[in-house]
Amino acid sequence: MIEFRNVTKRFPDGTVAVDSFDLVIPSRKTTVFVGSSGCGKTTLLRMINRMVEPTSGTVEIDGEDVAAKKAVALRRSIGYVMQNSGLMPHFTVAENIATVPRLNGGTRRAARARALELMETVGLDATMADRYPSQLSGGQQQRVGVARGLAADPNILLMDEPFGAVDPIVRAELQTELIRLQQELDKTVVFVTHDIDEAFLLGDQVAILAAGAQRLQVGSPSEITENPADEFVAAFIGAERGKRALRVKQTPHGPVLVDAEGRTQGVLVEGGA
Amino acid sequence: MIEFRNVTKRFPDGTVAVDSFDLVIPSRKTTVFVGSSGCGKTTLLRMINRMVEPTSGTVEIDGEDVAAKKAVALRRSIGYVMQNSGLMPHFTVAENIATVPRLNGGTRRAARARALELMETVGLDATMADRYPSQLSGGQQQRVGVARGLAADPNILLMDEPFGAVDPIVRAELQTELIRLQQELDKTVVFVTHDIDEAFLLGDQVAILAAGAQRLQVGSPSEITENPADEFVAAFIGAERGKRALRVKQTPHGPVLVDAEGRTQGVLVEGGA
Amino acid sequence: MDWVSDNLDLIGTLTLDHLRQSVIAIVAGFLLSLPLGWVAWRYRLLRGWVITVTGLLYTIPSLALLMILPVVAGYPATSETNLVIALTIYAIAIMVRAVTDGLDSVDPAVRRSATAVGYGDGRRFWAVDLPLAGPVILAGLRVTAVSTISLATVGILVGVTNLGYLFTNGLQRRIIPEVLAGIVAVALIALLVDLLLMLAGRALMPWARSKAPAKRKPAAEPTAEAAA
Amino acid sequence: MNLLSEAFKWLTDPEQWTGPNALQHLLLQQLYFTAIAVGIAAVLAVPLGWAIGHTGKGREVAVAFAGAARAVPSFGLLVLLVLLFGVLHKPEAAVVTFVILAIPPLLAGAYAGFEAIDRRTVDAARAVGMTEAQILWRVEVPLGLPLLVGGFRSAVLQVVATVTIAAYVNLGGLGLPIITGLSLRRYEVVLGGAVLVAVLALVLDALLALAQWAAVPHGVLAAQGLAPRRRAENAT
Amino acid sequence: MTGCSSEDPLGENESTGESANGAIVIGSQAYYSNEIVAEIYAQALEGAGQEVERRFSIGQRDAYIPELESGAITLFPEYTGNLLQFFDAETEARSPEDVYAALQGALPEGLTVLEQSTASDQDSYTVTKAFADENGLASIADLANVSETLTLGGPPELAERPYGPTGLEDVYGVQVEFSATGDTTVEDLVAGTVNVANVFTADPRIQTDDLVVLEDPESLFLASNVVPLVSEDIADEVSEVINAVSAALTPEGLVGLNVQSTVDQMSTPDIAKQWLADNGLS
Ligand SMILES: Nc1ncnc2c1ncn2[C@@H]1O[C@H](COP(=O)(O)OP(=O)(O)OP(=O)(O)O)[C@@H](O)[C@H]1O
Ligand SMILES: Nc1ncnc2c1ncn2[C@@H]1O[C@H](COP(=O)(O)OP(=O)(O)OP(=O)(O)O)[C@@H](O)[C@H]1O
Ligand SMILES: [Mg+2]
Ligand SMILES: [Mg+2]
Repeated sequence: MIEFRNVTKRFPDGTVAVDSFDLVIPSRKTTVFVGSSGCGKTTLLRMINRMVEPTSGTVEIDGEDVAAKKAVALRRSIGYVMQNSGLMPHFTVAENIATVPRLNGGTRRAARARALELMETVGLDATMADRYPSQLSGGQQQRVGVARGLAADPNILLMDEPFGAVDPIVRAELQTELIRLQQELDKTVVFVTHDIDEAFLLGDQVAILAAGAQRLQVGSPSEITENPADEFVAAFIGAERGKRALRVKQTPHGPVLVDAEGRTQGVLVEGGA
Repeated sequence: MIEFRNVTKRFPDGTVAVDSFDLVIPSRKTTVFVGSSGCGKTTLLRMINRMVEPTSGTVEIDGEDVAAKKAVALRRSIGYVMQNSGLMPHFTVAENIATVPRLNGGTRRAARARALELMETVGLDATMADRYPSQLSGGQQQRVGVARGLAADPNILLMDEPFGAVDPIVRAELQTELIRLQQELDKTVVFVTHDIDEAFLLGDQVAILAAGAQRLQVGSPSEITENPADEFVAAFIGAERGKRALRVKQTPHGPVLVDAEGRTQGVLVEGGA
Repeated sequence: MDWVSDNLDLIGTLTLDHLRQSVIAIVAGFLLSLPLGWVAWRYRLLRGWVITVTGLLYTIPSLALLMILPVVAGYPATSETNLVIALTIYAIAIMVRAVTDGLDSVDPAVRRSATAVGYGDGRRFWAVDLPLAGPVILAGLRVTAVSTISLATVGILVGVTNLGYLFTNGLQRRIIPEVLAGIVAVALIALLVDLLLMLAGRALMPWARSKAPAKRKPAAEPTAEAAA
Repeated sequence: MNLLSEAFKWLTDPEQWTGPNALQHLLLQQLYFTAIAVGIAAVLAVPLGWAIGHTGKGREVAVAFAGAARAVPSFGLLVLLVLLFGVLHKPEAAVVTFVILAIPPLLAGAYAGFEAIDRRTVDAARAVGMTEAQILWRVEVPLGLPLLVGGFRSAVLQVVATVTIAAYVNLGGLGLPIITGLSLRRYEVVLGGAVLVAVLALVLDALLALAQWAAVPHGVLAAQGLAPRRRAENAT
Repeated sequence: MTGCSSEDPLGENESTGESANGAIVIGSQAYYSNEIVAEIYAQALEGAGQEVERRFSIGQRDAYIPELESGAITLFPEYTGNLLQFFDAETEARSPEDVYAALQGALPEGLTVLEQSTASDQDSYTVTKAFADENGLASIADLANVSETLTLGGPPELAERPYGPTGLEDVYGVQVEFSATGDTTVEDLVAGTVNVANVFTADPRIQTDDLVVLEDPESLFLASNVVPLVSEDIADEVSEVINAVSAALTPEGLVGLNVQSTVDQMSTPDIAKQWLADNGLS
C-alpha cells in the first residue's frame, strides 16, 4: 500500500505542483492518475521513488515514510517506466533491461539471463538482445522499458505515460499486454496518462486530477462514469456529450450505438446486467 | 473534386509508399485518411499540392492534372495545415497567417487585416497578433496553423494530423471547432490522422489504409462501423472487441454501456432511430 | 620532388618528433578538460567564467606564449616541455567547451531515467553522462587534434624541432619542395590522427552509429567550432 | 608580475605610439588583414555553405575540405606562398593564408546554421508556396544567422590571433613587437604585443557576441526567454 | 646521394642533461649554414672514434647559451663577433684578432673557444651591383651621397642593434628608413623593395645574385669568424680534431658549403661528409 498524506510540492520557482494531496493506493491493483497537462501527475509519481522530495507531508510505502529510506536503494526496488522508454541509448537491449540487477551487484551472466527471461515475459524476441534502442520500433522500446522496470522484481511499478508516444494500434497492443502482465505478476502499478480511455481501460482505481494535483474524483471506472462528481469530470470523461452519450440505432446488421451527430460508436451486444 | 488515378510513389531509396492508388475525393466534404504509421497517408496528401510528385499515375483537381500546374502557385491556392503547426518561428502570429497573401503580393496592411479577421474565425484573441509562435500554447499554435491554411481562401484544405500533438482536452476542442468551421466555410478538406475516433468524428468519407496506401475500406463512418469490410478493419475500428462491443448495464443513475471487461464506456440516452 | 626522396629519413624523424609532441599535448589537454568541462557544466555560476577564461587562452599568440611561458615558469624555451605545455593550453581552450557542450547534449530524460532506476551521482556520471557526451566530446577532440598538430609547427620558431623545421630551413635555403613536404606531412598526420579518432569513436560508441539515418541534427561540429 | 608591469610600462610609453611602427598603426594593420581575410573568406564560404545547407548536398565534401584546411599549418603555408609568389607579393601570400584559415569555421557556420533549422519549418514554407529563393532568404538565412555569426566569430578570433605571423614576412601587425622582442630578448615587449593581440581579440569577440545575440530572430529569442515564464503562469 | 640514417642532422631531440655519459653534445643554430658546420664537427669527431650526440636547430642564442653553461650542450659552432656582443654589448673590438682576444675574456666560467677559422660569416651592408654602379658605391660612407631615400632591410631586431639605423647615422651620417624584411631580405633587395640590406657575408647569393658588400672602414660591424665554443671539460678531448676543421675552413669554403645546401639542395650530412673527404679529414 502506498499512502500520500497531505503532500505538497512547491518547486523552487514557486510553482505549486501538488497541493495538500491525500490518497491511498491499494496493493496489487492498478491506480491511474489522469488529468490534463501540467496538473502534477508526474510530480506525484516521482515522490514515490524520491525523484522529487515533498515540500511537506509524507509518502509512505506499507506504513514506512520513504524519506527514511536511502534514495538510491529505494529507486532500485521500485520499477519505473516512462514515456519514450527512457532507455540508455548506449546500452544494448539486454544491458538496459539488466541495469538494476547489475547495479545491485549481480554478475554479467546472471543479469543477462534475467534480461532474456524478461524479454520473453514482455513479448520481445531474444534476437533483439544485442540491438541498441535506436534500432527498435517505438513499441518495442516501450516493451524494453517495461522489462527494465520489472527486472528487479519490484513490488511497485511506476509508469509515466508509458504508451504516450506510440501509435494507437501498437498502443492498444501494449495496453492488452499490460493487462495480461498485471494478471500474471500482480504488482502494485501506479500509472499516469492523460488519456481517459486508457485510464478506464487499465485502472482498478482512477484518480482524476486538476491543476495542483487537486482530486476531482477518485473511484473505479464504473463508479466515475456512472456518477461523475461534477460537470467538469462529466465533460472530461465525455459522458454528457459527443461519443459518450450514445443512443441505439437499428441497422440491417443489428443494433449499433450512435452519438449525437449520428456517427456510429459501437455495436450493441446481448447480456445487459 | 480531387481524383487519384492509379497513383504510385516509389521513393529513391526504393520504398513504395503508395501503390496504384485510386480515390475520388468529393468537393465540400471532409475526407479522412486513417491508417497506422508509415502507411502512406502523408505521401498521398502531399501529392495533391505537389510536395511529392507521383512516380506514375495522376492526381487531378476538378479534372485538371496537378502536374500541369506550377507548383508554387498550386501550393498557394491550397491550404496546408500540419502537425506541430509548421509555423515560422521568426514570424509573428499575424505574419504567419498572412504569409500567403503577402507572397501573392498583397500589401502589408491588407494582409494584416486579413490575418486579424482569420484570427477571429479560428477563435484567437486579436491581442495575440504580435506574439511569436513560441509564446503560444500548442492548441493556440494549431489554430494559427489553421488560420494560415485558410488565409488565401482556398477551396481545398489539407490537414496532416493537425491535432496530433495537443493534449486530449484541447484536441476535442479543436475538433469541435473544425466541425463548426467546416459547416461555415464549406471547403474540401482532406484530413490525415491515425486516430480512428478522430476519423469517424470528422470524416464524411473515411479511407482506411494499410501499408502502401492500400485501400482497406472507403465509406462513411456509419457504413464502416456497421459493415466492416474484413477482420482487419473490424479490429482496427474496434467493432468486434473491447470498447466497441458494448452491452447495456443498469445502474441507479440509469443505463450505461459497458465493454467486455465490464468497464463503462458511455451512457445510453433516449431516441433510437 | 628530388628533395623529398633524398630526405625521407629526415622527414620521418621529424614526423615522429612532431607526433610525439602533439599527441602528448592532445592527451593532456583532453584529460585536463574533463574535470574543467564538468565543473563548468555542473555549476552554472562558474560556467561563464570557465568558458570565457579557457576560450581566452586561444587568443594568445602562440609565439608569445612559447617565449613567455618559459620565462615565467623557468624552464628552457627550447625544450619539448615548453611546446607541449603551450599546445596543451590551446587544446584546453577548445576541449573544455566541447566537454561542457557534450554534457549538455545528454538528453535530460535519459539522465532522469538513470537516476530513477537507481544510479548514484558518481556512478551515473561515468556510466551514463560521460559516454553519452562522447560523440560531442569526440567531435571537439578531433578539432583539437587537427589544430594541435598544425599549430605544433610554430615550435621551430623557439627551437623545438619538429616538422616546422622544414618551413624555416626551407625558407632559408629557398627549397620549395622542402616547405611543401612539411605542409603535406603535417596535414597528412593531422588527417590520419583525425581518422584514427573517428574509428576509435565508432569502436567505442557503437550505439551512436546505429541512430536512425537521415536525422539531420546539427552535428557537434559547429559547437566545437565556435570554441575554436 | 615584474614582467607584466614592465610590459605595461612599455605599452604606456608614448614612444610606442609614435613613428612608423607606432602601436596604433600595427593595430590597424592587424585589423586590416583580419578584415580583408575574413571578408574574402566569407564571400567564398558563406554562399557555398548556404548552398550545401539548402540542398543538403555536398556536405561530406565540405567537411572533408574544411578538415583538410584546418590541418594546413598557417605558418608553413605562409612561407610556401611567399616563396611561390615572390617577395613583391607578400601581402597576397598572407591574405591567402588567412583566408584559408578563416574558411572552415565560416563554411561550417553557414551550413550548420541551415541544418539546425527544423526541417518541418522549411517544409511548411515550401508547402505554403514559397519559391526556393523565398525559402532561402525569408526562412533559412534569418534562422541560420546565429550559427553563421558564430562561425564568423571563431573565424575572426583565429585570424586575428594568427595574423601575428605576418610580421615574420615583414607585413607588420602586432606580431612585429613580438618577434622583435624575441630576437632582442626583451620579453616585456613580447608580452606587450601579446597583450594587445589578446585585448584586440577580446574586443572583437565581445562585439561579435553581441552581433550573434542580435542575429537571433525575435521569435526564437522569445522561445528561449519567455517559454519558462509561460510555463510558470500555467501552473498557478 | 649516399646519406645514411645514422647521420641524421637532427638526431633525437632528447631533453637536457644527456652529456652525463661522456658523449659530446653538439648544438647548432636554426640556421642551415651553422648546422652544416656543426655536422662537420660531429662527423669529424665520429671519424676520430668519439661518441657524439646532436642537438641541432636551436633558435636563439639566449636559448642555447644557458644549456652550454649548464653542460647540457658541450660543443657549438659560433661566430666570434656576434658571440662577443652577446656577452659584452659595448665592446670596442673590431678586427678578427681583437674580437677573438676579447671574446676569450668575456666568456663565462666553464666555457672556452678553440682556434677560430678564417671563414667568417658576419653582418654587412650590401647593395645590388646595379645600385652600386649607378651611385658609385664602394663603402658604407658613400651611401651618404645617394639622393634617393634609402631603405634598409634586415631582421626585425636590426632596428634596435647598435650597428642598425642609429649606428649608420652616428658613424657614417647615413640616414635610412628601416624595413623588417627578415628571412627574405636578399629577395627584397633584389626585387627593389629595399635598396640596402643587412646580409651575412657567407651568403652565396652575394655571388649568385650579383650583390656588392659595402666596405666598412669605420668598423661598424665586428669581425665574426667561425669559432668552436666548447665546454672546458671536453676542450682537450676535441681540440685536435676540431682545430683541424677550423684550419681547413676557408671563407670561400664556407660559401661553397652554403651553395651546396641552397643551390644543389644537398642534405647536411652529405655536404659534411663530402667536405671532410675533400679536405682529407675523414
Ligand atoms: N522541476 C520543476 N521546476 C519547476 N516547476 C516544475 C518542475 N517540474 C514540474 N514543474 C511544474 O509543476 C507542474 C506539474 O508538473 P508535472 O510534470 O507533474 O505535470 P504532469 O501532470 O505530469 O504534466 P504532463 O501531462 O504534461 O506530463 C507544472 O506546472 C510544471 O510546470
Ligand atoms: N522522402 C522519403 N524518402 C524515402 N522514404 C520515404 C520518404 N517519405 C516517406 N517515406 C516512406 O514512405 C512510407 C510512407 O510514408 P508517409 O510519411 O506517407 O506515412 P504516413 O502514413 O504519413 O505515416 P505517419 O503516420 O507516421 O505520418 C514510409 O515507409 C516512409 O518511411
Ligand atoms: Mg508528466
Ligand atoms: Mg504522416
